[in-house]
Amino acid sequence: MALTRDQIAMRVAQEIQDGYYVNLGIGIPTLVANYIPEGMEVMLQSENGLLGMGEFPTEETIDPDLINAGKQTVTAVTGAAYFSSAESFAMIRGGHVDLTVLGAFEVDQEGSIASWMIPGKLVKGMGGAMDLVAGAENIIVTMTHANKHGVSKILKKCSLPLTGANCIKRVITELAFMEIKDGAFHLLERAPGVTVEEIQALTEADLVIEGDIPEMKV
Amino acid sequence: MALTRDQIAMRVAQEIQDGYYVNLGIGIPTLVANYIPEGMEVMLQSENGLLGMGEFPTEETIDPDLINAGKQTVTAVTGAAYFSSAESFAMIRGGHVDLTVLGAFEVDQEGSIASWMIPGKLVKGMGGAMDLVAGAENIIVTMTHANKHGVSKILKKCSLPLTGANCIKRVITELAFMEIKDGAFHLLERAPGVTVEEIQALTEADLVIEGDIPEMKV
Amino acid sequence: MSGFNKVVTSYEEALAGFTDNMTVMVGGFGLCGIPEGLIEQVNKLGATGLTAISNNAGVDGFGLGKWLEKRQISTMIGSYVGENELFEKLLLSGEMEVILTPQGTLAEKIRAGGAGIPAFFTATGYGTQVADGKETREIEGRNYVLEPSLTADFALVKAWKADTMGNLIFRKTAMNFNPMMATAGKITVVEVEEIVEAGDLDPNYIHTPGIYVQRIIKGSFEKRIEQRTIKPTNEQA
Amino acid sequence: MSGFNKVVTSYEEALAGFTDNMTVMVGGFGLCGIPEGLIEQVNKLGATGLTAISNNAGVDGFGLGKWLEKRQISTMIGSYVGENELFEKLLLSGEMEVILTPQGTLAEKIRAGGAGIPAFFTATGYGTQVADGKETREIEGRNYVLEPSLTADFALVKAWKADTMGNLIFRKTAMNFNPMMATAGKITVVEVEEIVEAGDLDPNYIHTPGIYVQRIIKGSFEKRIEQRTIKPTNEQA
Repeated sequence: MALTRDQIAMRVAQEIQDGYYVNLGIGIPTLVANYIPEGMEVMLQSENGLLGMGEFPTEETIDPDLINAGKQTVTAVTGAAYFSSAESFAMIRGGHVDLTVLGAFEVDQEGSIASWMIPGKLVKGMGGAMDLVAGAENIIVTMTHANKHGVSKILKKCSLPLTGANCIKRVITELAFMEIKDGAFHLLERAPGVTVEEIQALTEADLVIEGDIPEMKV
Repeated sequence: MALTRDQIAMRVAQEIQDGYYVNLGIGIPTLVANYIPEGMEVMLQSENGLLGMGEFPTEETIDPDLINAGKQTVTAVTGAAYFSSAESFAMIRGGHVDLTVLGAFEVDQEGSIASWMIPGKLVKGMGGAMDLVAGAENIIVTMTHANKHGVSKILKKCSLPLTGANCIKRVITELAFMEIKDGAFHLLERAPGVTVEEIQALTEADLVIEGDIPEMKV
Repeated sequence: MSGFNKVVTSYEEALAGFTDNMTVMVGGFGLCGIPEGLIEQVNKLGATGLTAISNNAGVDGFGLGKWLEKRQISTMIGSYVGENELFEKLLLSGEMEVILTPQGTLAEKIRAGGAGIPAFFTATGYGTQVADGKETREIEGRNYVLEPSLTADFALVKAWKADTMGNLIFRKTAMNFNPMMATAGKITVVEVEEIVEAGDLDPNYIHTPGIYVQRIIKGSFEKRIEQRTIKPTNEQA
Repeated sequence: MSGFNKVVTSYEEALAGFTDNMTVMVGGFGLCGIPEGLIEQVNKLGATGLTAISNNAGVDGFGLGKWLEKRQISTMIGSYVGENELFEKLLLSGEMEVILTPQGTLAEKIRAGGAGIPAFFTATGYGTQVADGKETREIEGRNYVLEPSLTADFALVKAWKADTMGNLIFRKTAMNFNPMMATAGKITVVEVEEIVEAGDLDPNYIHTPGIYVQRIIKGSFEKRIEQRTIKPTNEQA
C-alpha cells in the first residue's frame, strides 16, 4: 500500500544520523522532525537565520522576532544560534548542512529537480530552494510518484523550469525509495505491499531494478 | 624650510573632518592622531579588526588580545567595535573608510604607488596596504620628496613594484602638498620658506604650477 | 548632527534626499524585522519609479504591500514575493518588473555590494532560468554562474538597538537581511526599538559597526505575525 | 563523542588524521589569537610538506616560527611574513614557496572558501604583481582581479569560549582571521580558553555557529606580546 505523508517522513527520518545538521523544507519534509529516532540529536537549520529550531511556541512564549523559513512562529533549542541571511546561506552554499529534505514537482534521471514554478500559474519565487539544492551534498526529495491523473513525475527529463540541475541523488515517494546514478533511477526499496510492476508503471524515467527489491520498514 | 615629520602630520590633520572614519598607516601617518583639531571627533580604524582605536594602554590595562595593525598593544575608545578581518576589509574595500593616510617609497603622476617591496631586499609582504589603496576614495600619501641622495621619489612612472595603480590623488611631502590629476602633479601648497623652484628641482614628474602657490599653515 | 551622533528625530529627516527612481533596499524576511516606520514614510512621500530590493514584498496593506498599492515600485528584486494578490496583478499587467533571485544569492549580492566585491561565482541557479544571459564557468569540475553585486541609494534597515554612533545589534531572526543591507546603502537609515548611549553596547558583540550607518531613528513597531503557529497545550488538547 | 558534543581532551585526538602534505589554516594576526597548543602539536607530530595559510608566520621560536625551524612548511600563503629571520633564509634558499596575498583578499578568499563561493573579483592588487597570471576584467569602468577561494584540510582556530556544541565567541582583536578559517576547514579544530555548557552562550551573540566546528579542546595560552607599547604615566614622565 502507498505510504501516507507521515510514513514518507518516517522513512526519511531513518536516513538521519546522530549529530546531523538538517534543513527541512515545507510540507512532508517538515514532518520528518516528528520521527527523529529516540536518543538521536539533530539540529534543524532554518535559512532565515536560525540553527537549532525548536517546536512551536505557546501563547506565552510567542515572539514575532522568532520565525522559521515558512514564516511560522517557532522557538529555539538549547545551543541555538541566530545569524544573518548571508551567514545562513554561507552554511548552505558551503556544504556545511549534513542533510536537506525538500519537496518537488518533478525529478529526472539526470538528477535535475523542478520545484518552484509552474508556468501560467502565479510565480511566487524560488526563496532558498535553489541555494539548498546547489549547496547540499546530501539531499532527499520527498514527492508523490505521479499526479492525480496517473502521470509520472519521475521523469527522463523535467518539463518544468528547473530549481537545480544534476544535484539530486535520492528520492522517496509514496511508492518507492530510489537512487539516481549513471543517468537512471535505481529502485532501492518499495512501499510495503507495492509491487515492482506498480512502481515501474508509474515511472516514466529509466528505472533500474536489480535483484530482489526489499520492502521499506516504516 | 622643510617640514618635520610632525609638521607633515599636522598638515594632513587639517584635511580631516568632524565625524571621519580614518585608517592611519605606520610611520608619519600614525602621528596624525596627535594633531586632530580640538572638538573634532574621529574614529580610527585598525584593519586587524577594530573601529575606535584609542591610545596606548597602561601597565595595568595592557591586554594581549587588543592590538593594532602594527601589532602594538592599544586600547579602544567609547563606542568602539571589534570584528573579523573579513568584516574589516569589507569596510575598507567597500569604500566605507573616509580617509586613508599611508606612506610610500614612490608615487607617480598616474596616481600609482609603490610602498611594499624593494627588490633585492627582504620582502616582508604587503599586509593590508594593497586593499587600503584599492578601497579608499580619499587617500593621502605622506613621504619624503626625494631620497637622501637627492633623487626624486615623485616620478613620471614608479620604478618599484606597485602597491596600487591609478589610485592616489593627494601627496604631502616635507616640501609640498600636491594633487594628482590629468596625468600630472599639481602643486597646491609649499612648505613655509620653500620656493617653487626648490620643489621643481626635486620633482622628476610633470609638475603643474598655476598662479601663486600659497605656503602651508602648520 | 555633529561628530558621530547619527540620531534624527523625524521621519522627514530620516529620509531627506529620497527621490523618485531611486534604488532602495528594505530589510526583513516576510514581515519579521522590517523597518515599519521608514516604509510608511516612503509611502507618504509618494516617490515612484523605485527599484526595491527586498527578500519579500510584504502583504496586502502592510510592509511593501503599501508601496504596491500606490504603484511606487517599477522594479522588484526579491526571492519570494508571494502572499500578495496585488503583486500578481502588477506582475501580470506588466506594471512592475520582477527580478527573482535565489535567496542566498540575493544575500550574497548585497553583502558583496557593501564589501566592494563587484561580482562572484556561485553554483546556485546553474542550469536554471536564473542563469539565463549570465556568464557561466566550470571551476574544478563544477559549474557556476557569475553574479554581480547590488548596492542602493538608500538602505532601510531595522535593528533592535543602536547606540548614538550607529553601532547596531539585531534580535533573533529579525536580523535576516538587515546587516548586509546596512553595508550596501549609500545612505543607510536604521529604525530601531531603542537608542542607547555610545559605550552601552558591548564592543565585542556589535553586529553592525557604526561606520556603515548614516542615520538612526527610534520607531515604534506593530510586528505583525504572518503565520501565527502555537503548540497545542494540554488544556487546549 | 555523541550527538553534538565536540569536546576532545587530548591534542592527539584534536589533530587525529593530520598528515604530511596537508593544507592547514592557522588563525591569528601576528601572535594575537593564535591556537598555541594546536601549533605546538603539529610541531610535535612533525608533519612536513604542509601548505600553511596564515596571515603571518609567527616569530623565531614561537607560533609558526616553530614549523619553520622544523622545515614543516613547503608553501606559505600569507600577507605579512616579516619579523622572522629564519623565514628569510628559507625563502631565499628556495626551501619554502611563499605566496604573498593582500590581507583583505586573503580574508575574503577564506570566507569565500567556507561559503561555497569558488572565486570573486576584487580591485585589490590590480596592476600589481599580485595580478600576474590572473584574469582581470573591467566592470563599470573599474579594473578587477579574479581571485579563487581557499579551503583547507584542517583549520586550526583560537576562540575565547566555546560551548560543547561548538558555538564560538572570540575576544577583542584576537578574533581576526579565526571566524573565516573556522568555516573553511574540512576539519575545524578550535582551541579555547574556556568550554561552557550548551545554552551558556547567548544565541544572539554567537560569532561562529557550531555547524562549522568539528573538535574543541581547552588550551592554556602564553599570549606573547610582539610590540609591548605603554602610555607614559605621570609617574614615569
